[in-house]
Amino acid sequence: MLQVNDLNVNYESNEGTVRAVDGVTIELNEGENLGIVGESGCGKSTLAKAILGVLPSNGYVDAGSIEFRGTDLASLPSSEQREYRWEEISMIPQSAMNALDPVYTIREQIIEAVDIHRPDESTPGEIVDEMFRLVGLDPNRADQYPHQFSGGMRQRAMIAMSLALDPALILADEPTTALDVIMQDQILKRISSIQDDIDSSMLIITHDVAVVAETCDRVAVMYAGEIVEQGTVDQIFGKAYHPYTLGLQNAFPNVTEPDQDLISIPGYPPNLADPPTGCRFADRCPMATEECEQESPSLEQIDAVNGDHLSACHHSDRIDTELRPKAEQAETWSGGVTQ
Amino acid sequence: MSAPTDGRDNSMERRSFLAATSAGVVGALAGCSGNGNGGNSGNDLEVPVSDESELGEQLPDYTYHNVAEGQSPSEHDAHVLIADQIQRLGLNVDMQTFEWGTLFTEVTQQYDFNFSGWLRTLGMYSGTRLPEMFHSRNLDPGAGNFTGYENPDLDPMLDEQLSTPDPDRRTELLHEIQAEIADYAGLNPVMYVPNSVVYDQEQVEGWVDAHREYEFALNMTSISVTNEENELRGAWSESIDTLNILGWNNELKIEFHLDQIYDRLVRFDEDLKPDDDFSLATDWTLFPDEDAIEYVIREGHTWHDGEPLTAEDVAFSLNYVKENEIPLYSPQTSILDSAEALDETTVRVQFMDGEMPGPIHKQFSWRMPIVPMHIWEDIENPGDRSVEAPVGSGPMEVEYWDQGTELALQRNDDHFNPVSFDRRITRIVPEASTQIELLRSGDLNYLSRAAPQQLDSLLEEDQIALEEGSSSAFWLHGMNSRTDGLDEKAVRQAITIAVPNTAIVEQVFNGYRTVPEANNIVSPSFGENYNPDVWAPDEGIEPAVSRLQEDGFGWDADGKLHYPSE
Amino acid sequence: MSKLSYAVKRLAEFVVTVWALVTAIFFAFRVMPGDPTAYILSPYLDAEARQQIIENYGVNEPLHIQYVKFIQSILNGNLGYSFHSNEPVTEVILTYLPNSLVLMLTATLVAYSIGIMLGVYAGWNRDSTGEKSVIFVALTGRSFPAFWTAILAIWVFGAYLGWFPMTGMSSIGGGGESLSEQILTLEFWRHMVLPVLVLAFYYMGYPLLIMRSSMLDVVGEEYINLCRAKGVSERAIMFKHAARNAMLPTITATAIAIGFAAGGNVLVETVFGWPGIGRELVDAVLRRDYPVAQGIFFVFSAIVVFMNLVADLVYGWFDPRVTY
Amino acid sequence: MSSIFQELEDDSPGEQDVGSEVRRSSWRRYASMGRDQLRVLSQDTLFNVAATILLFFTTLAVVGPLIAPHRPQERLYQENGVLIDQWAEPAFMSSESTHLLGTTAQGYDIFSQLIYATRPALIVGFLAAVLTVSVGTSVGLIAGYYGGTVDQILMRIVDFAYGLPLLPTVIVFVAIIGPSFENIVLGIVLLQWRGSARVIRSQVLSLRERPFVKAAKITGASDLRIIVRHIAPNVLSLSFLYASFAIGWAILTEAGVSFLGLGDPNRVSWGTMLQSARAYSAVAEGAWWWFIPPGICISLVVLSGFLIGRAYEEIVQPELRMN
Repeated sequence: MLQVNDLNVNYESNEGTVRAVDGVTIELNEGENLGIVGESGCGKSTLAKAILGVLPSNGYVDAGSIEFRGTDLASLPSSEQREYRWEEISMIPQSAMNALDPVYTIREQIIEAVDIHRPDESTPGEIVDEMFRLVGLDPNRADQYPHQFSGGMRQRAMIAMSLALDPALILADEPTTALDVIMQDQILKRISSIQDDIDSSMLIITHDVAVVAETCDRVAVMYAGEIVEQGTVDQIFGKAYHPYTLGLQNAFPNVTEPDQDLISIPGYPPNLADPPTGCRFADRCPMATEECEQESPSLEQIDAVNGDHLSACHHSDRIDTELRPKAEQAETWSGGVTQ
Repeated sequence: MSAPTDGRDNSMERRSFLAATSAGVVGALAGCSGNGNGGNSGNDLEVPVSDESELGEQLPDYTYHNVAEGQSPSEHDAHVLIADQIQRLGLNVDMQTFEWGTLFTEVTQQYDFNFSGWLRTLGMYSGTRLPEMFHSRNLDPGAGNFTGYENPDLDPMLDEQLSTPDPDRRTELLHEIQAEIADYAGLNPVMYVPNSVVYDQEQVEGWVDAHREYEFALNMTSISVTNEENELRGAWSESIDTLNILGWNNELKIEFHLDQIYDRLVRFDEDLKPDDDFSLATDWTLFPDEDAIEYVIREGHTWHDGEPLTAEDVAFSLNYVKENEIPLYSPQTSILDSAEALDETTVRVQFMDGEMPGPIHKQFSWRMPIVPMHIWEDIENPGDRSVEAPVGSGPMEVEYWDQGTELALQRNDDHFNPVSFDRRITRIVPEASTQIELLRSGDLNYLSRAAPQQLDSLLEEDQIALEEGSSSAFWLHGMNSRTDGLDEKAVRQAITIAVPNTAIVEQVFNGYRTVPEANNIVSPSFGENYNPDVWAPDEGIEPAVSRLQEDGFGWDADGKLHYPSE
Repeated sequence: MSKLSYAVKRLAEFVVTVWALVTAIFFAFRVMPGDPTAYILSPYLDAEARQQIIENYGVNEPLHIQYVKFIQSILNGNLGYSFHSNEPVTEVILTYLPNSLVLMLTATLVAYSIGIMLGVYAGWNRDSTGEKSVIFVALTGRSFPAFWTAILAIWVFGAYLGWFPMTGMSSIGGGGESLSEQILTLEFWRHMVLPVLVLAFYYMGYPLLIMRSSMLDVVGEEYINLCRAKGVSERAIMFKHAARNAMLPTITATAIAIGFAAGGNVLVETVFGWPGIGRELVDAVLRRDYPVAQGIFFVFSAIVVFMNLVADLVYGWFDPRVTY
Repeated sequence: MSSIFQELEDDSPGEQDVGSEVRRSSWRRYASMGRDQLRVLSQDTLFNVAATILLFFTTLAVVGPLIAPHRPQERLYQENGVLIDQWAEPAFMSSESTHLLGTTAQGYDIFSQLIYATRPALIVGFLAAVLTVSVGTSVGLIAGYYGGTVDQILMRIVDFAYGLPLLPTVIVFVAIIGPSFENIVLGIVLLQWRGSARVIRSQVLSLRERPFVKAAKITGASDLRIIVRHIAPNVLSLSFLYASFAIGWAILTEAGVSFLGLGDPNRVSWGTMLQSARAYSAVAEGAWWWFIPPGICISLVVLSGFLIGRAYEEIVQPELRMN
C-alpha cells in the first residue's frame, strides 16, 4: 500500500541545511502495522509529516518518492495532496491537548474534516457520534471544548477524529507518550480492537519499544535520519542484528526481569547539520572499526535469518558471537568490545 | 499662586532685538541718523551719567506681567518691546509670562504688579468707565482703579459727567478729565485698535464705520450680500455655547448675535446720534427734575413668535432685570428705580433720585435687553437658564444652532428695519489658517477677527478687501502708582514717553493699528467728547531722559536711574 | 467563583476607581490658578459686574463645602453648570460626545480592521519582505504626530486638490439637522473621510503589532498543523483557526482602545474643527471652566474604566477556556 | 522561552552565596546577556536604521548649539537693520536668502530652531523612558512578586492611572502647575508607567511560579535577592521594550501639549515650532519649510524609538525573530 523509497527531507535553519531524513526506504502492505522506533530527534516524526505532506515551512522533500497505492504523494501539487489528507491518510498526534483547537468544540472540528472531503455528507453529526461510540466516549460530550476532556479522553477523541473518514492508513505519531501507563494500555487495546473492525493499516511512530511490540507486525529502527534495521517484530525483538537496536532494548525495563538495571547508550546522536562520514552510530558503537567510520553501511539482508530482516551494519555477522552475549553488561557499552 | 515662568534665561536675545528695533526705528522715523547698524545693541548708554554726590537712592526693581507668547504672539512681543525701553531708561524690569486668567487676577484683583497691559474698550459713551478706572472709591482690590489713581478734586467731576443732562457741560467735564488723566500718565494708550473687517468684495459690500465692531446690528442692516444663497458667512474660533441675553456671558461672539436677535430702546447711527428708524422707542421725553424718562414704543411691532410687542413688555423687561440683579446690567440696574407702562405705547422709567444719567441713551437706553414677557415672566433666576432658541423682536431670528459647528440667523421679514440678506451663518472654525483659506476660496465672505500677520497675504487676492473704522478700543499700558518710584509723575511720564508706540504698530502689528497722537485713552472716534489737546509727548529715550532731568533725576555709571538728591 | 460574583467584584472596583478619579479631578481643578471669570467677560464689562459674578459662582466658598456639594450633585446626575455658558454640563456633554463617538468609533473600526488584517497577513507570512514593510508602515503611522498629518491632509486634499471639505462635520450653511439625520447624508461622510483616514493611519499600528505577535504564537501551535493534516486549505486555516485564536489578546486591546477613543482625539478634532468632546475639554480647561472640564473628565474616566471591565468580560465570552 | 531564559535557568540553585564573587558574577551575567542581545539585535536591519537615526539626533542635541548659525530666539533683521527678516524663503529656493530653511514670522532662523529643539525632544524622550521604566518595572516587580494586598493596592492605582486619558490629563496638569518643560515631562511620566507596570506584573506572576525561583526561596535567599538576581533580569528586556515605546509617546505628547499653546514659552521645541507655525498660519502662507521639518524630525525620533522597541520585542519573544 505504502512504498517510501530513498526519501531525503531537509530543513533550512540559521545553522544551515539539516537533513533530518536521509535515504529512507520502507514499505507497508495493506492491513499491516509498521512500527518506527528511535530516539527523539532521529527524524521519525519528520518522516510521518513528509508522508502527509505537512512539513513545516522550512522543511521540504529533497529526493525520493512516497508512493501510496501507486501515486507518488511527494510530487503531487499541494491541492491534490490535500485530497489524500485525512481521507486516505489520517494522523493521531502526540498530545491531543494542543492538537485540538481550544476555541471550537470537538464535534465542530471533526465535522470540519468531514465537510472538506465529503461536502455532500448530509449527517456529519452521526459520523461523530458513531466514532465516539467506537472509541468508547459518550457521544453528547462531543459538544464540549477540548479543555473539558481528561488526557485519555482527549486522545480517544483524536482517534475518533482520525477514523472519521475511515482512512486506509493512520499515522500514529507517539500516540501514547503523553499519557500515564494505565491510560496507555487502554488506548493501545482500543487501537488494536478498532483496527480489526475497520481493517486500516497503521504506521506507529514511537520511542517506546513496548508499544511497538504490542501493536505492530513489522518494525523499522531509525537512527540519525536513517533506517538501521528492519524486520518483523519477533525478528527484531527476538534476535536483533544491529548494535543500536540491542542497545535500545537494554534501555527499556522488562517486566519479566524486575531487578535488571538499565544500561543507557553513552554519547549523543550526531548533529544532522554536518553528519559524520560512514556509519552514524560508529562513535557510540562498541563494535565500531575504521571501516565503520569511512563507509556508511547499506541495508542488507541478514543471511543467517530466513524471511526479510535487513540491517545496516558492516559487522552484522559478528553480532551473534561478540555482542549479543555481552549486550546486557554495562561495561560493554562504556568500554567497547573490540579495539 | 502659580509659579510664573520668568523669561530670564533668554531675555538677552530679546534685549538685542529691542535695542535694534526701537533705536533703529525711532531713529529712522524721527529723521536723525540713528546708529542704523541694527543688530548690535552695544552697551553705550543713552543716558547722561552724573556723579554720586548729586544722586539720591536708586529706584527699586520692577516686574512686568506679560501674557504667554502661545496665547497671543503679537501682544506678547509688544510687551517685550515696552519692557526693554523701560530697561534702557535705567530701571530693572523682570519680564514674567502668565496664562491670561492668572495675569488678570494678579493685576486687577490683587494689585500685585508693576507693569502690565491688555485691550480695553470704553463702549458707547467715553465717560462710562472713567469713574471705574480713576475714581478714589474704586481703589480697593477688584474695584477697577488698578493703577491706584487718587485725586479728590477729580472725583466729583467723574460723577457729574455721568449725571448732568446738558451735553455741552458733559463735554467740558470730559475734556478736563482727559487732560488730567493724560497728565497723570499711569494708564496710557499704546495704540488705538481700529475695528476691521476683511471681506470678499464680490459677495459683500456697504460696510459703515460705526464706532463699534462690524458684526453689530448697524452694519448688518447696512450691508448687502450678492451670492446665490444670499447668505452672509463669517467664522469664529471658539464654539458659541450660549445665547441667553439675561445670562452671565457677554463675550463679543455672543453680543454680535444678540444685537440682531433683540431690539434696543435706542440705537445709534454712524455719528453716535440716536437713529430714529432703527430704535424701538420712536420718541421720548425727559423729566430731569423728576429723574424720569418716558419712551413712546413703536406700534404694531411683534415678537418672532408673532406675539405683539407692547409697552408692558418693555416695563416688564426693565423691572425683571432689576429684580433678578443680572450682573451684566448692574451699572444700569443700580441707578434704575422702576418702570411702568402708562398705556399701550408709553413707558415711564423712574430712576433713583439724583441718579438719572446725563447721557441717558448711551448709558441706559442702548444697553437694556427688551425680552418677551409671555416667555420670561414665570422664570425665577434667568441667569441659570440655557436658552435653546431665543425669542426676540430684532431684525434677525435664530434658524438653527449647532453648538460647536454653526449658528444660523434668518431675516425677520416684518421688522421695521430689516437686513437685506436671507441668512447670516457664523461657522466655528478653530484653525486660523483654515478660516483664511475658506475666505480666499469664497466659502466664507467676511472675517472680523483676522490677525494682522495674516492680512498681508489675504489682501494680495484682488477679490479680498479690508475695511477699517475708528473704535473706542485701545491697547492700555498700566503702571501700579502705589509702588515707590511709579508714584512719581516724572517717572510715569518718562516711561510713557519711552514706550515705542510706532515700533510696536509697525513691527508687531504690521501697521494695522493707529499710533495715538496724544496720550488720551479716549479715542477721536468719540467726536466732540474727544479732547485733542491733552499732554502729547514725543517718543523716544532722549525726550524721556530730559523729562526726568527736569525733576532732578539722574543716572549712575551703569545707567541705573536714581531719585534726585534732597 | 462564578461569573456573576466576578462581575460584581469588578463592578465594586470600578466604583472605587471612579470615586477616586472624581475626587482627584475635583481638587485638580480647584487648585488651578487664575480667575474663571477673566475669560468670560469681554473688555466691555466693568469691575463691579465682575465682582458680583464671582460671588454667584460660589467660587469663593471653602473647598470642603464645594466638594460636598459637588459629590451630592454628581450622585443625583447633575454635573453642575458651565461658568462660560451656564448650560448644564450634562447637556454640553450630550451635545459634543456623540460627535466624538461617531468619528472615533468609525476611525477605530477602520484602524482595527485594517490593523488586524495586516497583522494576520504579517503573522502568517513570517520573514517575508511583505511582513517587514507592513510593520514599517504601521510604525511610521504611529510616529507621525496626528495633528501634523491632519494639517497636511487638510492642505493637500482640502485646499490644494479640493476633494474634501476642510473643516467641521457639515458643509457651511447646511447645518440644522440632528446628528442622526446628518449621518444618513453623503455630505456628512464626505466630511468624515479625512479625519477618519488620519486617525486610522495613526491608530492602525497598535492592533497590527498585537495581532502579529499573537499570530506568531498561534502559528507554531500543534492544532494548526493538524488542520493542515485534515486537508483544510491554507486560507481557511489562517482565518478560521489562526486568526480566531490570535484575536483573543487583541480583543482586550481593542476594548481598552475604544475606551480611550471615546475621549476623542483632542488635537485632530481641533485641527479639523470637529465639534467633539476632546476639543471641548481643552477649551474648558484653557478657559478655567471647572464644571464642564470636570464633567467631561469624569465621563472620560468612567468610559475608560468601564471599557476595561467590558474587555475582561468579553475576553471570557470569546475564550471558552476562561472560567471565573 | 527565549534563549536568555535558558541561560539564566541553568545556574544551579545550589550555588553558595559568597559575597562579592556572586555580585561580580551577576554583573558578568548582565554584561554577557547584553552582548548576546546586541548580537541578535544587530542582525535586524530595521534596528540598525533606528540606532543610526537616534545616534544622529543625539549628536545633534549635544553638538547642536555649536553648528547652529543663530540662537533659537535671536531676532534677525533685513540689511537695513530695521525691519525683522520675516518669512524669508529657504536658501535652496531663493538665491539671496542666507538661511538654510528660511525664517519664521517672528524673524527667527528656522534651521537653528530645528537644531536647538532636538535637545528638549530627546530629554523629554529619555527622561520619560527612564522614569517610566524604573517606576513601571518596580511597581510591576513588587506587585507581581508579593501579590496579596500589596498587589491589589498597586493594581487599583494602575486602574486609576488607566482611567485618565494621557493628553487631557497632561494638559490639566500643566495648566495647574505652570507651562514649564519639566512639568510636561512630569505629567507624562505620571501616567506612562501604567502600561509597563501591568505587563511586567503579569510576567512576574508567571516567573514567580518557575522552579528556579522556588528553588532560590528554598535555599533561604532573601526576597530582595530573588527579585534582583532571578526575576529582574528576565523582566529587563520587557522594560526596555516599554522604555523605547515610552520615548515615542513622550515626544508625541510633548509636541501635542505645545501645539495647543501650553508648551514652555522660554524653550524652543519641535512642538512649540509647530505651534507658532500654526499661530501664524504658516501653511496658509505657503511656508511649508517652516511647518514640515519639525514634523519630520518628531516622526524620525519617535519611529526610531518604536523600531528599537520592536527589535527588543524579538528578544522577549524569540519566535517573533525575523531573520
